[in-house]
Amino acid sequence: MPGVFSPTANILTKLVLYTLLAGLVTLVGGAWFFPNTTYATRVGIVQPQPVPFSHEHHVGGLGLDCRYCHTSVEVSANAGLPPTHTCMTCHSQIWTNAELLAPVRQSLATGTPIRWNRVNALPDYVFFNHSIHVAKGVACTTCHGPVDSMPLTWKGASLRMSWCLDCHRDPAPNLRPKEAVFDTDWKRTATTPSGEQLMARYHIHPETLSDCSVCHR
Amino acid sequence: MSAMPETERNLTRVVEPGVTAPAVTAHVSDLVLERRTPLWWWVGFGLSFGLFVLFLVAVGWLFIRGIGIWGIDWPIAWGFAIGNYVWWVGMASGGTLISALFFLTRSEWRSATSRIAETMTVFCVACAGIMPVIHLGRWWYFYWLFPYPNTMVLWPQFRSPLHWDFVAILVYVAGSLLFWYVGLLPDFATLRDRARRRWQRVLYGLLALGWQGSSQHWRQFRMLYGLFAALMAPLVCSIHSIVGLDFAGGLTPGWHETQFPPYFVFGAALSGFAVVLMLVIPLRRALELTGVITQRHIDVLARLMLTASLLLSYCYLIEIFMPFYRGEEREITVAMSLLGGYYAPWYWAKIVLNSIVPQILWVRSVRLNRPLLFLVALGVVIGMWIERYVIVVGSLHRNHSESSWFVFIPTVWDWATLAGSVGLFLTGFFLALRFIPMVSMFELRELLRKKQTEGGR
Amino acid sequence: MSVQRGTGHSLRGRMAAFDDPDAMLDALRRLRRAGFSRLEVYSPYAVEGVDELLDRRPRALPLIVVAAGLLGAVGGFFLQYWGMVLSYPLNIGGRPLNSWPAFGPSTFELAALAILLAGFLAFCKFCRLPRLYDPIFDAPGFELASQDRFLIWIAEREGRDDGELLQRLLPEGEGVRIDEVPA
Amino acid sequence: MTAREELGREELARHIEDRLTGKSGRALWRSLDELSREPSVLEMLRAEFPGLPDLADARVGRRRLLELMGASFALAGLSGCGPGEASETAIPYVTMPAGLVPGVARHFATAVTRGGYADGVLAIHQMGRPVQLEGNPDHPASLGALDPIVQASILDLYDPDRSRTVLKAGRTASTNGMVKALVDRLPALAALGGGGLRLLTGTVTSPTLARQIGALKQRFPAMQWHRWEADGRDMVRAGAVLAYGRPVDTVLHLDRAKVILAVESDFLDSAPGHLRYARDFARRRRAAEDGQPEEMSRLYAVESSPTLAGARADHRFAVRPDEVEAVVRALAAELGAGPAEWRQGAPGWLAAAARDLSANIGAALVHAGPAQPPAVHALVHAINDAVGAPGQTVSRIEPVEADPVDHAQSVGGLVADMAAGKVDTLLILDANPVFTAPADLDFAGALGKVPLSVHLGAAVDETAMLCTWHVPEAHELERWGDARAFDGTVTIQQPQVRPLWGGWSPQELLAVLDGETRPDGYAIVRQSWMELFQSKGNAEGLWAEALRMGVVPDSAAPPASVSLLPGLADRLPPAPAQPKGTLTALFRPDPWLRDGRYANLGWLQELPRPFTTLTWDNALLIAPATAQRLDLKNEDVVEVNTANGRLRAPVWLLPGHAPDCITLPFGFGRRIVGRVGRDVGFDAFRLRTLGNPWQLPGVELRKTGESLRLAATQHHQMIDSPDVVRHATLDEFRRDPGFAKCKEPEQSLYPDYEYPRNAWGMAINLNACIGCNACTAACQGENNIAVVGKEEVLRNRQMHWIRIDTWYEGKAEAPDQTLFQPMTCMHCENAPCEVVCPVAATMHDADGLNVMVYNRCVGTRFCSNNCPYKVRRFNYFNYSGDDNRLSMSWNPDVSVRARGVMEKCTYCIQRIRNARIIADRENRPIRDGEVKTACQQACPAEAIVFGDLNDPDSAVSRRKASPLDYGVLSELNTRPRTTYEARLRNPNPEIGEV
Repeated sequence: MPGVFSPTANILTKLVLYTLLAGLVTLVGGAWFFPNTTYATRVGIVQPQPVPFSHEHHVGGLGLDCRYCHTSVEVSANAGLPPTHTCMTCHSQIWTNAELLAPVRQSLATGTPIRWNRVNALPDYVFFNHSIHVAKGVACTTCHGPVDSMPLTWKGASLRMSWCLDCHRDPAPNLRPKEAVFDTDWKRTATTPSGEQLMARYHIHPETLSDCSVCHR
Repeated sequence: MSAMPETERNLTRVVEPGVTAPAVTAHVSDLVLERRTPLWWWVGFGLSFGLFVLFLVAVGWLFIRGIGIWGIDWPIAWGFAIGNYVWWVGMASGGTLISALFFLTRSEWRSATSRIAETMTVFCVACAGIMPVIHLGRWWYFYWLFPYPNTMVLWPQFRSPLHWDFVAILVYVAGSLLFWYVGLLPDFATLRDRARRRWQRVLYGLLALGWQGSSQHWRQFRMLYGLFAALMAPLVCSIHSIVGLDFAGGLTPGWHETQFPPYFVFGAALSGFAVVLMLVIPLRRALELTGVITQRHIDVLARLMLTASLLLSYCYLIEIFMPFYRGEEREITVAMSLLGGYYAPWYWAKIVLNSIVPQILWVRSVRLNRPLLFLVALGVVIGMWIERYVIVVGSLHRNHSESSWFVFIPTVWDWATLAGSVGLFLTGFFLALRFIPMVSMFELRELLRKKQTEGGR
Repeated sequence: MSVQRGTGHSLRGRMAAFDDPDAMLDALRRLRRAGFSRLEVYSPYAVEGVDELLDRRPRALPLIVVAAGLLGAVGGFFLQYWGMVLSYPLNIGGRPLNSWPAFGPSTFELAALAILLAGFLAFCKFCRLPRLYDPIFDAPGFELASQDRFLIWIAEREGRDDGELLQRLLPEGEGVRIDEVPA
Repeated sequence: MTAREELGREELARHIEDRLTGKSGRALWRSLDELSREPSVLEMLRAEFPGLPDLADARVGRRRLLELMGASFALAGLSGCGPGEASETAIPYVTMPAGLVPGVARHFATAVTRGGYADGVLAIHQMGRPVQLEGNPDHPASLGALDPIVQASILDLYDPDRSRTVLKAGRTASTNGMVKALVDRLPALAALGGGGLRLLTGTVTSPTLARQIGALKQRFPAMQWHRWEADGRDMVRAGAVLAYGRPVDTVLHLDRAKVILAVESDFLDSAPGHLRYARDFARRRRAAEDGQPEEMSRLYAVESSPTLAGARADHRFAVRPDEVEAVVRALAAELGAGPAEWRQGAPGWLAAAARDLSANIGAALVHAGPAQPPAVHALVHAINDAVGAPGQTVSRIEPVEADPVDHAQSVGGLVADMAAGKVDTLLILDANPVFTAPADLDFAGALGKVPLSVHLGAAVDETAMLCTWHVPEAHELERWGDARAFDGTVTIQQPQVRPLWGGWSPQELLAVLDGETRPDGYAIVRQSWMELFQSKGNAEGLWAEALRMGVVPDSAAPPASVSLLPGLADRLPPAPAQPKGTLTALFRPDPWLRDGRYANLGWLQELPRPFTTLTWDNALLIAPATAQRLDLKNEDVVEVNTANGRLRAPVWLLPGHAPDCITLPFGFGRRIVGRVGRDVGFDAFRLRTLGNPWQLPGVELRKTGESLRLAATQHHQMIDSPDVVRHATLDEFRRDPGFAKCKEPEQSLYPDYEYPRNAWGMAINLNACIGCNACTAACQGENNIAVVGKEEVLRNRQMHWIRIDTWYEGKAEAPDQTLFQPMTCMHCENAPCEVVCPVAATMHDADGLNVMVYNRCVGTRFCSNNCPYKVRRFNYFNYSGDDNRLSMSWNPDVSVRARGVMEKCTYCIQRIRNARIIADRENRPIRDGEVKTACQQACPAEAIVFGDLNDPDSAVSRRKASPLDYGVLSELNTRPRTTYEARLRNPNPEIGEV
């Protein structure tokens, strides 16, 4: 009685085994790398907005301070989104008839807020506080990226827990004098205090910063 | 080989006279390959499958609603599921102990029963493995117990006895499956070579992986099987020790006992032997294996059960003795509540079923009385479930915080999950009966050869 | 039949089948004495003495398994050490970061896992499994090797016709049957 | 309206509810906004609130709502979606409200009333809406603390079952129609001088309301103002009248009292000012550990039904109701305030107690509860006079209640007139007499004879359904108003949020009788006060200051100079006698539901009642010995047979209850109520009559053979091991100050962790704790703790993070002592829970907190099993999601826990973190007292102190330095951060242990 399988069975077996192995490797590798892709993190991906607001123009060009619109960033967990009113302080004077700004005017006229599409978002169980970061010399651009050169806003960082922890464990490289946190053009110079000096000056203790309770409660 | 000879009263023979290797091979493989599926199988499978469906319903509802459908409460946050888990994993030990431990001791009686026992182990472990997962409040995150790199940079908490347990059950599942499968390879080859239907040849051909039975194969096989056996024996002890540590690692009075690791090993062995006995007694008739699974086998299993029962009884004694010896007030409270409290009926039931009733096995005629033996084993299996139930629930209900003292009242879903898990086991086992040779044919050939040479001398 | 069913090595030779392991061992001994070296035995169970006669000793598997066990233990411990001490040190219940006694059980289990997996893989490797097709399966009567027959395969020796020699060494009627293995 | 419209509306309503309720986290605020722009919803809003000034105003309302909600979206703008999602929107304000900083909590002072009396509160606003109430430290009745009922009023505000629309004969109707109906009636009423016009209210302390009614009386001289407060103080008032000839209020000064005798007194439970009393009392009780044991007060209690004061008493005497008066008479006689023959048959301890009182002239006081008959109150006044209490430990003030009358007489008269057809127009303001009025009056029957009845109520209740019109009442947190506290201090109530469902204030509805069709509550209240303020100068400034402070300065009631009328002994009504062989039923308000008005508040339904720990049910309370005599056990259902009728009630054995009497708590058994309060308990009002409002003799019980499962939260209350809750007498303490200390394991295999920055810890003083459950309620509100319902409590799955363990020492029939012990997470340094978690969902942080990370929890529950204190709670079901409370009522600073997650006390980590961030921003350490946990904040007795153990001067460190300090179960080497100060008793050495 001849054997059950023909010689191709061996090739098939190998094929199946190697495919399974390759699939496994791909899966594991994919699971490893996928979270770091921009597709997953949305870093650098522009969100469509009802009004094509350009930070590049307002911040980079006109030199508006971040706090002009994001008023509560120094005192609150939330940086705050500008009310329509804030837009209209200028745009009742300039570009008063621009087609682009129609939704803003409409918002003021009808009292309906503008609905922006969110760019930076955290899950519900993460409690982030802007004010403390700003107070300790973490600049806007450190997390939000080069906002002054964003014609339309995109996400500046992955906002992953691992990304948060990188800085919470070793804040020094990301610190700057807190006078400069809103300066989008800031560059480290020879006279700039080092990150370690800033940590001492601002009483930053990384050994307490990776506690779960810092962000979760 | 339907007329397998049998000598009812002989307790020394592991093989009845007149049984030959070819006959065993033919009979065992014909059971799988040729026999028409008997009626008892359909009936048994049907009932089992019904219970299995019950399991699916219970677990489905559990997944939809949450574990609140069970009776667990505060302070008794563990209930049936953990008890069931310990119970199943305990019974699973039977197969491993018989296959691995008694392989190492070269016990002759092991050969004919090892396959039944191992198959039982595999499905018991499956039932056991499911329990801790479904008992999680958020079972869909069970994979967080795996140490894998993640964007949260988080790891499991390796100090937790539960994590030890998780690792242990994982390894035990892998070990039981591999041990079982490796042992099946030569038999699958036999089936492949004996099968006449194409699907059978393909199926068993695939399962046999191309086993040739060459001396090279046999050499590696014996080496690996020996190694596995040498590993599985401590592994089975380790898993039950770790299960014991699940409790002993806690502060809860009644759990915080240094004797728990061996206690759980003995308990596991007792239930393991009992369930093997429960399977062997009917199966040797149903599968007409009386020639190779003899009264000797049953006697040995009964003696093992008695031994394990004695070991466990010692632990029971210590369990009550230690609190009073140490004078620890809260431990005494638990002990007293076991002896005379809300769970006392359960406690005494376990004592009767696990410690007292098995003592009749001292009597030879009882060991020869298979129906009675079956009942004793059934009692032990039930008693062992009760033991775990009492450990889990009885201790928690008299914990350190008197103001939280409360009782556990199981719901219909608790019972459904328990009954359903029996269905899961039986469904798997019945399917195995149909597709897997229930006696290790190559081992019997070896055994018969050994008997032959011994007889020849 | 000269067409091989596609594997690299040739199995051309003869297959001697025995009903009895002792006869097979006997024959094997004779064959060895007669100078046959390329021999293989196929049997329904491991027959004591064959390995000695074929002069084979398994050594690699235990070594691999021991190495795997050590590796599993060290790797397992390090995994726990990494997670609890190096990667994300947390104060868990006031216990030290390196709670090595608590890492013990998992270390043992992971070593066992490594042994299990490495052992099985090495076994497959040494047995060249899975190997669903092998020309030997086509050998006449080979299917009985997994049941109750004991086979000795005797490789055809280059440029020699051993037919007669074999007939002498393994006389039929002693429960021996000799078949040509083609290819 | 056609049936189809009705259906459509129901569907819409369901749609809205689906969208708004059951949502958790931030998603739900977004829904509200989305809803507010759906045309169908707008349409419905318009239909629902036809009374809104006009459609444009409706839009203004919507915009205002949006503005309030908008802040929450700003928060959402910074957080929100996970990876790969971009569907969420961020919605800013159109115009930012002045002073609002999104994400920063703001506090606004106002007051919430209970039985008419104000408790000053601070409403904590998050994102433009109030999310929590705390006591106003500047308010004399609160001093920063709050009781559970007032705390729960925030839940009341967001109760989705509140009345949302005007009803006419129980069917939706327009506000305009209601206003028109009233206004149209005015000329006819005016013609009669107000004859036939009747007003029914509860206890009114609001000066504005009093002013309005006064003005109305001038316009309608024949109008009558009736009062009915089911849980009222008629007896107290009558007692004062009996003693002094006119009503006066009594204010206690427990801080000055060395010896106190409480006659079933509610001064710790619910009396107006009880929060302040608790603080004063507790300070005196903590004297010993502050090194002044001689300052510790001594409390005697004589009572039939247990009270918190009784539980805290050094000598507690459970006596039958008829004996109470005898005891008080005998006491009066001992102290020379009554004839000597009253001494006959007095118990032996009485003379000793009397000697104690008279030895402390000027530092003694006696207080009787509102259920005691007028004679007892009058005698208590006489005794207080005799022990020199006036001006020292008690002060008499002019009544706080506006125009005090006897409520029973008042409502009796009203019903008689109604039945006689003399009532033409009846306004019922914030009262539910159909449910609460004495059963023998048949208020409902009489109401049918009133041609025009208008009911103003926060919910559709029994009265609303029987009145011609029902008007939704604006919540106290939604409206302008004013109210007075126990000492008369006025708080001007300012709205914290626009009325969620429209709604009228009583002031506004009354103004309709002045012919105003669009009354403005703000103007009405302001008018009351501007006159006064103008007389003091800078009126606007004073107005603003009064609002900011939450009290109107110098508004306390003036002292009343009264003296005992002679011949009291002769004027006393005869003492009651108990018929032999029968029981006396005592009617007492449920401690949380009071007269039933809070029946729809899940927090209160599930808050364990003191002593019984019962939730979701009332029960017939009975002494164990009496129950044994009657062969009754817990949960037996009995039939209560009285001369006034019968009802069926489950039995609960209450240690310390007086024999031969039963307590029937009322406030349960509401028939028309929201979803939470439906089918809960039995209605004891059905047996309560005008003549016997508090006790009814001649009651018989008959076993029915049935039983009803009752959801208690503590099933084992007898102390078995004395370790957990430690106590001693003052003398024992003097002999051995360290009696509470126990040997703790000192050696450890492991090196210690160090907590260099802060080491948070808590000290709970058992000498201060009065067992009032305020901490439990505060924690529930602060930490978004779910309500689970009776079925789940029956399975012991309640979620409270802090519980009050109640212990009885001695015999169950007559416990020697009742001890309360708040139990919450001990934040053990060697936490057993943490080690067993396989996913590190619970661990220590750098400050030594035992932290729980909900989003990491997989739900093995091993931590709970391994917690020796059993303070961890598990979400067996999706409790938060199943809760129908409005989503915006959750505290946005705290995660709402999902199904399958363990939770527990976090020491209010959100408050610690907030303080940490503020301190870090300012580069300074957190100051002592800067972080107050919610339980600490609410505790009226200052029993709970929280702070930094690293700071030796912190309040908590000083507490822990007390020799009384001990750790519960610390022999397990858990090293709890929460420790307790052992309880001391100060018994009178002349009185042997009873």
